[in-house]
Amino acid sequence: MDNITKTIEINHSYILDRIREKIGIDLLEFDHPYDMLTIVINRERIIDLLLFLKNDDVLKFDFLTDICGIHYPQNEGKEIGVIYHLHSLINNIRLRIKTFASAEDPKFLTVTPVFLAANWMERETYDFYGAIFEGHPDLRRILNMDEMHYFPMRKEYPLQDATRTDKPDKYFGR
Amino acid sequence: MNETIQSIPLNYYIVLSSALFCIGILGVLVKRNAIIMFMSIELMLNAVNLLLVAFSAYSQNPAGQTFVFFIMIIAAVEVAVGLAILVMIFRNVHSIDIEKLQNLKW
Amino acid sequence: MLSTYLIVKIVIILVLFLVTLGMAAYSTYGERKVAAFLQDRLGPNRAGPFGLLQPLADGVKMFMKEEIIPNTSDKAIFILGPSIFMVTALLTSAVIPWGPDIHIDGQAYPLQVADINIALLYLFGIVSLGVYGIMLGGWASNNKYSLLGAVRASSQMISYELAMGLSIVGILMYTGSLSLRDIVAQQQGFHWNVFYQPVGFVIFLICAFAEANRAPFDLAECETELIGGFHTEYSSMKLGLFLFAEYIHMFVSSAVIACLFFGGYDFPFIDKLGLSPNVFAVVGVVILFAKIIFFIFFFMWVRWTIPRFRYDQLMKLGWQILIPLGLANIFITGGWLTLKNYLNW
Amino acid sequence: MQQELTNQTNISAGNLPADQKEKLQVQDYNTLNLGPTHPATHGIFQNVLKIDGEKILDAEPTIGYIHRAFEKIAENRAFYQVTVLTDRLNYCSSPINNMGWHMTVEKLLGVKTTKRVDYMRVIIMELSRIADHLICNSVLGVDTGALTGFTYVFQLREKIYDIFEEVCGARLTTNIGRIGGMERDFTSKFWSLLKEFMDEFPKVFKEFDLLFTRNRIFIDRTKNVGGISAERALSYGFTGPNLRAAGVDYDVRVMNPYSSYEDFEFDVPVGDTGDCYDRYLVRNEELRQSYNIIKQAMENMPEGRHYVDVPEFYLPPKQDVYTKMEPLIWHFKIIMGEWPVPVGEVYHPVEGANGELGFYLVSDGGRQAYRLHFRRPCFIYYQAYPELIKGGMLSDAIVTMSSLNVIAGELDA
Amino acid sequence: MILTTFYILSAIAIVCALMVVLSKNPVHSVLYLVTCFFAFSGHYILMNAQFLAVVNIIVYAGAIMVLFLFVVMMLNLNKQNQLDKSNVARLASVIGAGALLLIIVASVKSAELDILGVTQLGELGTVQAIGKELFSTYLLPFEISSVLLFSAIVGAILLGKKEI
Amino acid sequence: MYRSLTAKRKNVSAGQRELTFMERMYLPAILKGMKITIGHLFKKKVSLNYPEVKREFSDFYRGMHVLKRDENGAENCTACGMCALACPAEAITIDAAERKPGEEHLYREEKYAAKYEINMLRCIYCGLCEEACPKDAIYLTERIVPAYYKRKDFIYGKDILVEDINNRVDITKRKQPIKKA
Repeated sequence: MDNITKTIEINHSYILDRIREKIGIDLLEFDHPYDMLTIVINRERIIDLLLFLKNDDVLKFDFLTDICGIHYPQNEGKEIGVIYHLHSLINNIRLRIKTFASAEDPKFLTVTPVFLAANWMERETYDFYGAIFEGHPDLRRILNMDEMHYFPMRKEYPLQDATRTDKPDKYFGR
Repeated sequence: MNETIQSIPLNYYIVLSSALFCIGILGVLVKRNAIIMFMSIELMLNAVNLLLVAFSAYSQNPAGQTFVFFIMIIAAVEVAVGLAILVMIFRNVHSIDIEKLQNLKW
Repeated sequence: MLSTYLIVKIVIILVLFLVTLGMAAYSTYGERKVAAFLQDRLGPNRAGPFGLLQPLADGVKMFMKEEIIPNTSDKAIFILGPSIFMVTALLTSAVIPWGPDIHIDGQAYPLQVADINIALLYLFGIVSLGVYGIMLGGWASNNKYSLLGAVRASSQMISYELAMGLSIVGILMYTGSLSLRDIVAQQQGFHWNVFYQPVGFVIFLICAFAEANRAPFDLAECETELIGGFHTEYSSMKLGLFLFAEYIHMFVSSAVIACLFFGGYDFPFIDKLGLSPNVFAVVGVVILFAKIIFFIFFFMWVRWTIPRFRYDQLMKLGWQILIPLGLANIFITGGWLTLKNYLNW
Repeated sequence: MQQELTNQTNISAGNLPADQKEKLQVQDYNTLNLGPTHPATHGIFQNVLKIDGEKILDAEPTIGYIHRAFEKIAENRAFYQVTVLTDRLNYCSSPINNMGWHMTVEKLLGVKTTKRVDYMRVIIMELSRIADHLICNSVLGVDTGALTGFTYVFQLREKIYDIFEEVCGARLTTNIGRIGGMERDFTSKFWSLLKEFMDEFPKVFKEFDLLFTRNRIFIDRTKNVGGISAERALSYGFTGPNLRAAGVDYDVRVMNPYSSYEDFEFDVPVGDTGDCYDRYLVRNEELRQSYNIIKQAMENMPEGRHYVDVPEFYLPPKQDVYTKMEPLIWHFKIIMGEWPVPVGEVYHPVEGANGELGFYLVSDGGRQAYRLHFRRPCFIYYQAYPELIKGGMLSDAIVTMSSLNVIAGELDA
Repeated sequence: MILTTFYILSAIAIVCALMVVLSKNPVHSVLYLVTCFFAFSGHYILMNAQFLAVVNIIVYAGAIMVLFLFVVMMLNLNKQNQLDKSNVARLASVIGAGALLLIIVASVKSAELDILGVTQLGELGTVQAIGKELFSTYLLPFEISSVLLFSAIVGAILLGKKEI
Repeated sequence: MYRSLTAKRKNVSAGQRELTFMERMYLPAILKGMKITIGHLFKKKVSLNYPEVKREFSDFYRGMHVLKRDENGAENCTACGMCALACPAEAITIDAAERKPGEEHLYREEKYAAKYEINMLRCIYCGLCEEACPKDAIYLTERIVPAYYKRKDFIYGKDILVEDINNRVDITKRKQPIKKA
C-alpha cells in the first residue's frame, strides 16, 4: 500500500518544512492538537497557501473540508478567526489553518477561486461572525435574514434576546 | 334535413357569409394585435368556407366541399407558419403590435 | 312508434349519464383502493362497509369545501375551464354501443345514444376539445405552475391525438366504417380487432393513457414538479369536476378500447348459446362492462407501477416512435388488404 | 464601423419605449419559485429558477428558512444536551449524527471505547444509513412519478424505526446512545426485531430494485441528469454518495476509520458520471454494503459492557444513584457539568448518510463548548445545485434535488 | 324549425365574430372564435355536410385555435398589452367594412340565383362522397397538399427554433 | 477519473449492462414491475386501523411524562431541579417548597415541587429529564400528548403530570435492570 508509505513520509514536520521552503509563508504558530496539524498564518497569505497546498504535487490538499469562524473577544486585535480544514485525499492527511483579524477590521481574502465550496461557507461565516471576505462573488447573509444588523455568533450576543416580548415566558416554560 | 333548401334561401347564406367576412375585415383593420388580426383572417377564410359549402349544397356539386377541405389544409398550414413567425418576432421585438413591426430590418 | 323510440333514447341517455357518473365516482374509490392494495395499505374503509360510501363522502366534502377563486384570475374562464373539461368528457360516451339491440314489441332498439356514421371522427372532435378545459383552467388560474401544466397538457394531447388517429386508420381500413356500431358488429364471433391490429392496439392504448392524462403521461398534473399542474389553484367542486372528468375520460377510453379492439359486447361463443335477444343484450352489456372495468383497473395498475416521462421524452415518444409506428401500421395493413383483395381471399 | 454594428444589432431595442426596453432584459426568461413549500423540496428551502419554457437557464437557491441557530445553542448547552441538537440535523439518519457527536466528545476526552460499544454503534449507524438511503432512493422514485416502490421500502424504514424505538424509545429524533456508550444494552426484543429486519430486507429490496433499476423510463429520467465531474465535485466539497457517484472513492469509514470500522469488510461503491442514476446506483450498493456490515457486526458482536467508564459523562446506574452517596454526587456533577474537560480543539468526521459529517469542537474546559461547528454535507454540496440543473428541464431539477438528498435540517442547521 | 335553427346559429356566429374583434382580452377572442366555429359546424350539419362539420371542429377548434390559445398563453399577452388603433382609424375601418358589406349585399340582391335549381340535398357531405371526390378528381391537389403540410411542418419547426 | 483512494473501490456504474433491445422497448421493466405490484394485491396489509388497533410501543417509548409516587402514595419529586437543568429545551419549570409537618403522606422528602410545569410545546421528548432524575420521580411513558387548540393547554402542571394515586402508571419495564454487583 503506497498510501501508508506516503503518510510516513508526509508527516507534519514535512508539511511545515515544505510550506516554508516552497512559498516561505510565515507560520505564526503551529500545533498538533489531537493529531491534526494546526497552523496559524497571516490573513493576507491564505490564498497563496491554499493554492500552493492544492496544487503541490506531493501534498495535494485538494479538498476543502470546512470553513468556519470563531470569536475570541479577549484576544485583542485578533478577535475574529476563520478556520479552514483541508484534507489531502491522496495522502489521507488533514490540516487546519487559522487566520485572525480584529473585530474592527474583519477582512479576509476569499478562497472561492481556489475551492468552489468556499462560497457558501464564507457566506455563512460572514453571516455569523461578520468576517468580510474580499473578492467574494456574492457576500450576502445566507442563513439569517437579510435585515439582521448584527452578527449573532459573536460572543457579546447572548443566546436569547432578553428584550423580546413576542414570546412570553409563560408559554415557553421559562 | 332535406327540407333545408326549401326553407332557407341561398341568399341568406350569402348575406351571412359576407357579414362574417366583413367582420373579419373589420378585425384586420381595427386591431393592432397581430394575433387578433390573424384570427380575423381565419374568420374570413371560414366565411368563405361557409359560402362554398352552401353553393356546393345548393348546386349538388361536391367540388365546393372539396375546396373547403383544401382551404382547411391551407389554413392549418398558414396558422402553423404564421404563428411560428409571430412567436419569433415576439422573441426579437417583445411585441406583436404591428405598428412596431413596420421596419423590415431589425 | 316514434314516441317509444324517443322514450327509449331518453332512458338510455339518462341511464348512461348516471352510469357514467357512477362509474367515475366508483373509479375514484377503486383508484384509491387499488393503489392502497398495491402498496400494502388498506385504503378507504371508514365510510360504509369496506369504505363503499367513500365516493359519497368525497362528493359531500367537495361540495362543502370553501370555493376559492384567486383574485388575479380571469374569473369567467376560471369557471369555464373545468366545465368544458367535464362536458367534453361526458359527450364522448354518446356514440358507444353499449350492447346488442334490445327488443321491445318486436322492435329493435340499439343500446346507443346516437349511431352516427362518423362516430370515430366525432370522438376525435370531442376529445380534441377537451384540451380547452385544461388550457383555460391552467391559464386562468394565473399561476405559473398551472400555466406550465396547461402548456404541457395541451402539447401532449395534441401530439398524441395524431398518433391515436393514425392507429385507428388501420382499423378503418380493415373495417371500412367510421361507425362504432359497425365496427363492433364486425367483430362478433371472436374476430376481435386486437388480433388483426396488435400494433394499432398498443399505440391506441398508449395514446389513451396520454389523452386521459394518466401515468406515465400525467405530466400535466405531476404533483412532485408542478404541485397540481393545471388544477393547482382549484378547490371545492371545480377541482372535483377536474378530477371527476379524468375518471370519466378513463371510463370512456376503456369503453372505446373495448369497442374498437376487443369486440365490444362480444365474448367467445356467446353467440352459440342461443340466448333470447333481450338476455343476450343484458349479457352483452355485462360483458362490455367487465371489459371496461378490466381496462380501468389496468389504467390504475400501470399508474401505480411505473414512473412518468419527462416532457421532452414524452414528445419524443409521441412524435418519433408512435407516429412512425402508426404510419408503418397503415402501410402494412394497406399492403395486406391489397394482397387479400388481389388473391381474392 | 463598430458603432454601426452595435447600432444595427440594437435597432429593435432602440425603437422600443423605455419601459419595454427594461422588459427586453428581463423577459428572456420567466422566474419560477421552486419552494419554499414545494412538494419536491422535501423541506423548506427555495430555488428561484429562471426558466425559458421548461428549460432552466439559471437557479438561485435561498436557504435558511428553518435555521435554528444550532451552533449558538450548542455554545450554551452542556455536551450531553448537544446530542438532541444533532438529532435535528439530518433527521433521516439522526443516530449517525448522535454517534458522531458522542465520538467527538470521546475524542476530546481521550476515551477509547470497547469493541462491544463500537459494534453496537456500527449496527445502529448502518441501520440509519439504510433508512436514509432507502428514503432517498425511493423518494427519487416518487419524484419520477412512481409511488409504489416508495411504499414498499418505507415499510423497511418503519422496521428500522421500530428497532430504534427498542433501543432508545424514540423513532425519528432518537437521541440514541450516550457519551461513552449506549444508554442501555440491546434487549432480546431488539435482536429479534433486527433479525426479522435482516431476513426481510433482501426480499423487499430486490422488489424495489426490480421496479426501478432496469426500468427504461426511470433510467431516461435519471441518466445524464444532474451530472458532475469528479474535479468539480471535489471542488464543490461533495462528500458521501454524491462524491462517490462522481467517481471518487472517498469514504470516511475507510479513510479515517472510527468506531472499529476497520474490522468490517465492505466495498466503497463508485459511479462514473455523477449523474442521478449513478447516485441512485451508488446508494443502492451502499445499502447492500451496510446490510453486510450489520451482518458482520451481528456475527462478531463481542461480549462486554455496553458502555465504558467515562466518569465525566456516563451517568452511573440509577440503582446506585438512589442508594449510594458517591454515585449520587457523580450524577449531580455530570448533570451540572462540573467535571472539567480538556482544553483543546478537535475535529471528528463521520460518514453521515449524505457525506462527511464533521464536528469541530473547541473546548475551553468549561461545561459548554466554546465553539461547535457542524460540517453539514448538505449545506456544502447544495451550492452546486444551480450548476447541476442549468440547461436541464424543470423535471430534471426536481429529480436532481431529490437524488442529491438535500435535507433541510442539515442544510440550515 | 330549420329556419329557426339557422337564425340562432347565424346570430351566434355573428355575435361571436363581433366579440372576437371587440373583446379586450386575446384569450376571450380565441374563445369567441371557437364558439363561432361551432356555429359554422352547425351550419354545415344543416347543409348535410357532416364530414366537414366534424373536420371543422377537429381542425379549427381542436387544432388551429388551440395553437392560437397556446401562443397567446406563451406570449402572455394580458390586457395591458392590448393594443388598439386610434379612434379615427377605427371609425374609418368600420365605415369601410360596412360599405363593403353593403356593396356585397346589394350585388347579391340584384343577382339571380335561381339558376341553382336544386331542391334536394343529396348524400354529398358523407365521408364516402368526399373521399371519392378527393381521391379521384382532386387526387393531384390532395397529394400536393400533403407536400404543403410537410413543408409547413419544416418551416414552423425552423422558425420556432431559437438558434438554428 | 480520479485516482483510486482505497482498495475497496467498486464501480457500480460500469457494472450496469447496456439496456438490451427489449429493455429499450420499455416493456420488460414495466411488465416486471406490474408483476411485482399485482403480487402485493394479495399480500397482508401493513397499515393498522388506528383508533381500534394500536401499534405496540417499545418498553422505553418516550412519550408523555409522569411524576411518580412511591409505594405509600407520596410524591417522589424533591424539586432538586436536575431535570430542569438537564432539559435542553428548557421546558420544565419548578418551584420548590418545604414540606410542612403532616404532609409526609403527600411528599416523600422534606422538599417538594410546589409547581412543576412542563411545556409540552417545548418538550422534545429526549428523555434527558428522566435520566437526570436522581429521585426516581420523573419518567417518560408511552402515553401520547393529545392536541389542543390553545397554547396554554399544553403547559402541563402537577395536576396532569403526577400520577393518579388510584391509577398508577406502570413504568417498571423502563427502569434499568438492577445490576448484579
